[in-house]
Amino acid sequence: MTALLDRPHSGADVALEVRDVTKTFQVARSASGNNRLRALDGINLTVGRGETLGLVGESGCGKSTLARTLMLLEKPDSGTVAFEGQDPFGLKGKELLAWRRRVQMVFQDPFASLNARMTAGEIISEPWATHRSLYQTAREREARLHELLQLVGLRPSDARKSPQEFSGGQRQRIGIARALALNPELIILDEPVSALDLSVQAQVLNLLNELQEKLGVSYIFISHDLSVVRHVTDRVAVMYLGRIIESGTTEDVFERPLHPYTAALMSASPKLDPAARPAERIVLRGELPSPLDPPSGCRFRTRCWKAQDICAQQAPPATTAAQAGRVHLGTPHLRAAGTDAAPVHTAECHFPLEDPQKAGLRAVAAG
Amino acid sequence: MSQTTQDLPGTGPDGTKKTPAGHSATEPASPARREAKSTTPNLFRLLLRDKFACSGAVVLFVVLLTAAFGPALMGDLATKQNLLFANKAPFNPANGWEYFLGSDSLGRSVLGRLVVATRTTLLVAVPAVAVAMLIGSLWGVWAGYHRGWRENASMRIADVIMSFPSLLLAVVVLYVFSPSIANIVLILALTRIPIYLRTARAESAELQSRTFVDAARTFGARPNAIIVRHVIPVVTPTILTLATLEFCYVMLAESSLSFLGIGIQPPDVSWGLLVSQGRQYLQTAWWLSIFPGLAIVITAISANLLAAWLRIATDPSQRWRLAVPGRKKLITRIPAKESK
Amino acid sequence: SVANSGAATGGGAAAASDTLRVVLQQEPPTLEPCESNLTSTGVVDRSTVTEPLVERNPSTGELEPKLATEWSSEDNKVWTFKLREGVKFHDGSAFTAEDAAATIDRAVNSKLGCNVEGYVFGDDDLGVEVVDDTTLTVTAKQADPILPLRVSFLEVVPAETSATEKVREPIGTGPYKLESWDAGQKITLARFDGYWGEQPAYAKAEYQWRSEGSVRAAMITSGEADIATGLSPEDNIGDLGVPYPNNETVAIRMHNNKAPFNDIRVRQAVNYAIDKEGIVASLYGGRDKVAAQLVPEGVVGHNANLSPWAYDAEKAKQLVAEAKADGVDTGAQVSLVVRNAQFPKIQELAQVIQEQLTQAGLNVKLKMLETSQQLTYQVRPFAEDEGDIGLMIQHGNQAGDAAFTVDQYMTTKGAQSAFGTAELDALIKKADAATGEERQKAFEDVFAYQNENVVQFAHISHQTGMIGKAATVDYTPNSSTGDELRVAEAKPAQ
Amino acid sequence: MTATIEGTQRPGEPHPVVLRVAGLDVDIRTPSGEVRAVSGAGFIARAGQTLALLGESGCGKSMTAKAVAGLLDPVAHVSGGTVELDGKDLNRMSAKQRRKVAGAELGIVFQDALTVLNPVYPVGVQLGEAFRIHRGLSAKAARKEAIALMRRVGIPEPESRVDAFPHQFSGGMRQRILIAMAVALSPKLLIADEPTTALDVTVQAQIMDLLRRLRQEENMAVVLITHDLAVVAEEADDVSVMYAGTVAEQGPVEQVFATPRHPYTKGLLESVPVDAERGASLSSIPGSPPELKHIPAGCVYQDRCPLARELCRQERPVLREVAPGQKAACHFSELLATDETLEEIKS
Amino acid sequence: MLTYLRKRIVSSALPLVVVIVGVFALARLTGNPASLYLPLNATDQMRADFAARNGLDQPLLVQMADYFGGVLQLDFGTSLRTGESAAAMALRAFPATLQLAATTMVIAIVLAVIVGSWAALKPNGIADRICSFVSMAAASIPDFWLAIVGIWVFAITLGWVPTSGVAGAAAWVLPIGTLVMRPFGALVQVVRGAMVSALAEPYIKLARSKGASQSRVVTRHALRNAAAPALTVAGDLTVGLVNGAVVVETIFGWPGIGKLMIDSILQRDFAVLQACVLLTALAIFVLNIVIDLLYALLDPRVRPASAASRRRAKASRAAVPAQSAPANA
Ligand SMILES: Nc1ncnc2c1ncn2[C@@H]1O[C@H](COP(=O)(O)OP(=O)(O)OP(=O)(O)O)[C@@H](O)[C@H]1O
Ligand SMILES: Nc1ncnc2c1ncn2[C@@H]1O[C@H](COP(=O)(O)OP(=O)(O)OP(=O)(O)O)[C@@H](O)[C@H]1O
Ligand SMILES: [Mg+2]
Ligand SMILES: [Mg+2]
Repeated sequence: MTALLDRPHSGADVALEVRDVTKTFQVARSASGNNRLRALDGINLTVGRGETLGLVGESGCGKSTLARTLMLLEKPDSGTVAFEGQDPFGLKGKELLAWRRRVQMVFQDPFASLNARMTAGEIISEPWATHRSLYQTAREREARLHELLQLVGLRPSDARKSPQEFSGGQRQRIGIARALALNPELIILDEPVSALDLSVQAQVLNLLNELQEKLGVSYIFISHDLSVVRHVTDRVAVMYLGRIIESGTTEDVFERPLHPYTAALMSASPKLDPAARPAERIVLRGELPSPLDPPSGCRFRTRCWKAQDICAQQAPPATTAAQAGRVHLGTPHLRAAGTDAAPVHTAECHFPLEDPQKAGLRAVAAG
Repeated sequence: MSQTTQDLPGTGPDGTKKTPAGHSATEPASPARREAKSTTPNLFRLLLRDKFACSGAVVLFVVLLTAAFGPALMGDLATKQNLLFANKAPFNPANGWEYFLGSDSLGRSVLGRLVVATRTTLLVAVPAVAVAMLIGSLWGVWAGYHRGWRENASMRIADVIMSFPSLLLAVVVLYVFSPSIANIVLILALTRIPIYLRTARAESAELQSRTFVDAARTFGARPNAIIVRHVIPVVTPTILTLATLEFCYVMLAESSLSFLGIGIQPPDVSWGLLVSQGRQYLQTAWWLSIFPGLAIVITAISANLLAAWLRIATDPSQRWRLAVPGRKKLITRIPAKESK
Repeated sequence: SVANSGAATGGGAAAASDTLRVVLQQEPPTLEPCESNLTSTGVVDRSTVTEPLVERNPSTGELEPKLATEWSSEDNKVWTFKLREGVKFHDGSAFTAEDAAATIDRAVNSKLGCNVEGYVFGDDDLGVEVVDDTTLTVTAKQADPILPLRVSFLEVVPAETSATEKVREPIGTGPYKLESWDAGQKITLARFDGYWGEQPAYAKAEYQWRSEGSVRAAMITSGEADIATGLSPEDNIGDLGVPYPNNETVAIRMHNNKAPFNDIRVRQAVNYAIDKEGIVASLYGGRDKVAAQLVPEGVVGHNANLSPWAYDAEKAKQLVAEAKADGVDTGAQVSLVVRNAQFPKIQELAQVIQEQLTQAGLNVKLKMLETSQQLTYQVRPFAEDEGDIGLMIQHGNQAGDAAFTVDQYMTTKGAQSAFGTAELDALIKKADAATGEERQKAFEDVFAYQNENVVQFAHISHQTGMIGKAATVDYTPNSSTGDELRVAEAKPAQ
Repeated sequence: MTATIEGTQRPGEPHPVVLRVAGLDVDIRTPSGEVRAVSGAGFIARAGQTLALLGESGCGKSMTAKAVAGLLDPVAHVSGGTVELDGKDLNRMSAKQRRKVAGAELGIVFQDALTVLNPVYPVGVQLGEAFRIHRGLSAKAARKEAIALMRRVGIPEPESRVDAFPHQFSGGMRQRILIAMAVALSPKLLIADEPTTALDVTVQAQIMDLLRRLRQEENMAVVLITHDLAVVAEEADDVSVMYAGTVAEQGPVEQVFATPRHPYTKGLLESVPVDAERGASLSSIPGSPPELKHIPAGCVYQDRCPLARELCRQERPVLREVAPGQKAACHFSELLATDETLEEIKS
Repeated sequence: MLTYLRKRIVSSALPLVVVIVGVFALARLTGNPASLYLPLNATDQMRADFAARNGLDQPLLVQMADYFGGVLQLDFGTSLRTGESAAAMALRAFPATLQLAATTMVIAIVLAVIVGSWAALKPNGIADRICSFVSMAAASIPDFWLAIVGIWVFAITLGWVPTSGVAGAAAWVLPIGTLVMRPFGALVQVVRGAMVSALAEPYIKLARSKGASQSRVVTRHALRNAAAPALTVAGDLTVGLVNGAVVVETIFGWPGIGKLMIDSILQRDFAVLQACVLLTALAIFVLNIVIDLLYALLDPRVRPASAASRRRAKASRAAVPAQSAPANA
């Protein structure tokens, strides 16, 4: 099986590289007698420095598992992870601690990820209890705490409050402040805004954006809210049943999806603006198949309207947009930045979709 | 960009037109508001509000004082025998205050003995509970946090202790060592460890899968640090509640050992021993066993009342129960007006 | 039985009158006849299920014929027993001299480890010879004037009884035979139709056991039992309690290998310091008798002339002070070793004595122990303690002869004797060999001597036992009731 | 209360009023005293139409829903107002009468689909329970009904899955089961509290589809609670925007979204990330809602409102008709009837 | 489930052996039984004979090997005290204890469920306070005292029941009445706690939304979910009873294993003690497995392998730490 090509918009500055990572869980035996759940199945990812990579996909497709694996909370069965050339799974002691400092995570659930019995200040300064060398004196820590609170839009007096006294959005900010406490270079954000309502969501997204601009942090941004993903990410990877089935620049993926699943996803996303709503919505039939017994060949074939016999027999190869007969358009602002090594738009599908614009042209021509 | 920082201090949304109320939503401005700001209400105040828990606390406090100072004040009274003044009934002012609760079969003051016994009882029950609690819960927390073989081995050890006859242990300790308070404490502590071990393990195993523990792991915090910071504070209220039930159990176990003749031995005296000794006079001198029995029951109920309260008071999702309905309304009643 | 207790709970008096229901303190471990000197076994066995050749009358102290009709000896060494004819065992077989001989061999000469062997007989074996079916001779190694008395402890079993294993359910010749034993619940005896003597009044005897005195008493008051043993005054039995002198004597046995008891004045002081009258009056309701020696009246050798030590706290203090002045470390700790629950109110008694000895200027520590531990202090080799030892003993002379007391408690090497003197040993030896009046006199001297010159003991009291007895039963307890409850003597009240 | 809604019956109209809530107050007990979580809320829901309750997290949407259904936690209680279902005031009913209504005339889908099902009973038993309670069916008959229901909400192979336990279903399936349970007896009113928040878009689309179908088939009135503006825009006929326990604005969806007349609604609409603005900073409403303990006198939105004046600090605005069919609780709603953003209006 | 059972049995067998070895060794620490079984003035020869006859002259390890050799052939030794087979004595006493324990627990559980649920309906209300008082008092009265007062009042004064013994149903009343107090008291607390949290669970509201009546909500929906913690505590309490209700058995002359065990301990009757402990440990072992099975029966989610995912689900929804798991005794 050919690996899905994936590289950041600027080939030189690779922060994180994930190759063929597979993770299985032992679970209760299913009807078919299988008890190994493949949550991740050969994941390939690259994140560039200062880049935001979006990760979207149906619930249960393995997004959080990937995030947890990258944070060393789960041990992959196979595959490699390299952050700035270093394999964290081989690290020990001091080196591991140093690595931990550089990669941090904001958890999916702002309620569960904060200990209700600690104050906000304690939560945010907790990492320093482990990384003692970072700020030696209590005064330094105090100063940094205030700085962090300010950075995420809380006030110094909030440090004494406990999580229950904050609204969901404020809690999420505490989580972000905690992740920032160690000045990391990569932050994995697992659905950082899904628990938040619109106005708070806007606050958090703005904050993230600002931090990236100021500090050059890289993000992996996991979400199922497509409008948000579209808003914040540079590139997007679409996951389905433990595999990345499509990846490319945000604009490519959103505007010109190659994979039918991506197209369905885009089409299902509700739109505020009636004009933006697709005339005909693709509603997928059926549920996500059980990851314990994934379909043979293409995983999506059970719900795909384009499926044919070959889909059941062969796993689809990775297809680039060019191979699919697409004109590569690239992203305007990247072109402006003068990079020529533009990221590749690929998908795993036997029958990649046509370019909607071309299809539109053809329709016009036919009409 | 300016949008992002709008609610940072100093860059209020209304720029120049900064009014106290508009200053912020989170920072209360008026003094009255500031006072109410602390949303984790003072525990002591909450305690005063619950009449039952409060009286429980008072009783326990009195018991503690008695244990601390009683023996010094009434030690002699408790041992002074007077065979001619045996088994005098209580509540007879003619006998003097020393014999207000009557006298025992050797003419000693029941009051004095009860007071002196308080210390022994607490010296047995408190350390036994404390030792079992500390060992059992730390062990359980550790086992539950690490899971795997450590958990399994610990649970099997708990099984062993649970199915071991504690009476044999009592006899062994009494035989190999000597009957002393310390040894009784040892037996009672040892045999009660599994109770805490199991409870702490279950909670800890549940906690270690929580996201905030994962978060701590991502900073590289060591397991012991996580246990201290995240697991123990959450497990503590449950363990404390359990400990009060155990406190009652231990007092009873001690009295059962006395009954079987392998517990506290005279001339030491504990409530349990007093009940046990007094039982043969039940028909002739009821006060000998009733008063110490009452002491046990009242202390146990008090400890339980306090524990029940503590459990609620330390649980953010239950704390509202301590509010007396309709006591105080924090509802702003402003007549709405239609305006143009 | 169910019917009985059912009826009993209803009325109380309407107990079925053909069954005598007895409630004991504990279940007999076995009914092995060769262990019937153990109270818990003997109380059921002796003279009820099994019978000895000779039996001592607890009231008169005289030996009376049982399975032997006559006995005699020329030299106190070889004793000839004439056996009763027409006696049948419960299994129908006839009782012969073979059985009697086998019984003695089994209990005294075997490796069975019978309790009577050590208790009643010394280390030496007995020669046994069957002369004919009804004649038996027993030969002692040395002259033994009380051999028939010793033989009265041997309950006769058939010759076929195993000599290598103890039996739980014996076959005897007694008026009752074992009908059933619901282990843990009750033992039922049934009248033995083939009994050689007078048929007992009750067709059945049923034994249960409860360790709490108040429960045993309650069973009498509620009509669930007819006789309850081992009661104490606090058990609230009221009029149904029948007291009786029970041969038990309570005393403190002092060791003399350490200070302060190594000084006789201190041991005397202990005797003065204990207010025996007070104890008897307030703790034991005045029923016990203040003791001056280890055996009560009625035991051969009891010295009626000895009077108890007076209670004189001043004198006690003074004696201690004197000893102290002479360099005796009277402040050294003394352990007052007491067996838990050995007899009613032992805890109270121990605390009173501790208090009174403390008043006299001694440093007494109370040590309440369970049986097995206490035995390490009671029997040689004695357990060592951090200080000197005063052991509370309760001694019962079931045999009615002082020899059984003094050999154990007063000789220099006696199993339960802390110390002795050569003179006393000599006196004892002489008394053991004596007979008749002379024997009585010799033991009297022994007791007098110990009180004056040895002072190993501080005697407290001769105890009184109490049984509970339903009004429907006619039974009079005697000094041996606690050890052998002869249910055959009980009759329904008129 | 003046803040009631007339909700006049338009004769001959196919959408009669099913639910009429007026002046609803809900108080919560806290250790420091009672606070008001919902204050004078009022709205109406019509048969065959969807009313959306919109508002940010913690503004009292679920509380209102539970108060209407009579299922408040013991910590909270209704302290005023009327809830009329088909003309009958639910708050005046005895507990027994209310139980008759519950399930049969009023169905509710709770917010947390993942935990709300009883973990120890098969879904079939739970689905059939309403039939057993209200129709007295036998266990067997109820099971049949459960299978039919499962089929109706699109659960494949209902015969084999009827005996499965909740944990054996995915989130989307559980949500469907909950909806099935709520509509089992074809109630007149269905309250759906954030039925899709936990789900991804493809499943969300399926669920919305299902709700729409059920509403049309049964001519049910649906109260849809959500904080997703896009969902409201797509699914609802009318919308009630809530803020800090009060209704800030209400009216037909298109009208409200096109011309919001309350600064809060306007602020919300402005903070939606719109595709075109990628990478740029989003507009957001600064600050956070007032704590329930410290609800200010005057307008509840004053602390965050760019338009707040002295009047707003002293008088609480009532909900009033600001345009035909559209109501808002703002002293200055007239200022908002323009295309400018709030920032522009303010300056 | 079967694999799980098998694993559980294997992993619990070792503790069983440890218990027996421990009892074996500890019992021998309590001194030589000879002085209890031989006359006080027994000679050294008699003592040596006694030791040889009972194998007490061997080194401890040899004794232990002998013992386990015997156990493998189902020979558990003979009692020093009665000369009977130790196994027979233990087996005879055990049913009496089991009957007592089972009846007591059934009554305690039924009562506690009723009282505890009632108290949980209005936490901190009057009923709750009364229940908490009553249950705590019940749990803290010394049992022997209660037993003696019970005899005094009900057997002697009122004459309703026999004082003691095992004859007839009426004889069960007092021992069970005495024994039931502590489990009842402890269980009320647990059931109440579990019911309070179960009644606060969202599925209760779901049931109410279907129009379920209060009694249906309590009995059908809350109780079964509240059962698990109560089951744990009930298990621990049963273990206590199985290990012998010594005091009650002693007072009421109940021929159970507790009395047998304490007698064997005090009488240094090692073989019987070991047989008793083996039996009770075995029973406790079975009890634990039964409880595990009951968990699975009560809660379909409890399958060994799915435990992990359940925890995840629970953790992810908990906004506040789940403090509801009530304490036990
Ligand atoms: N510890 C675990 N044990 C067993 N299965 C697990 C475990 N963790 C995750 N899984 C399974 O792995 C799959 C992927 O789960 P994951 O949480 O990564 O999904 P997700 O994409 O993050 O979903 P969501 O959008 O709901 O957060 C799921 O089927 C889940 O049930
Ligand atoms: N048990 C409770 N104790 C105290 N306050 C509560 C409790 N339940 C709810 N509240 C408060 O009541 C207010 C309204 O809550 P409600 O659940 O109705 O909000 P919501 O609008 O449904 O929010 P969400 O969108 O997050 O579901 C909130 O401020 C909340 O903090
Ligand atoms: Mg996830
Ligand atoms: Mg809600």
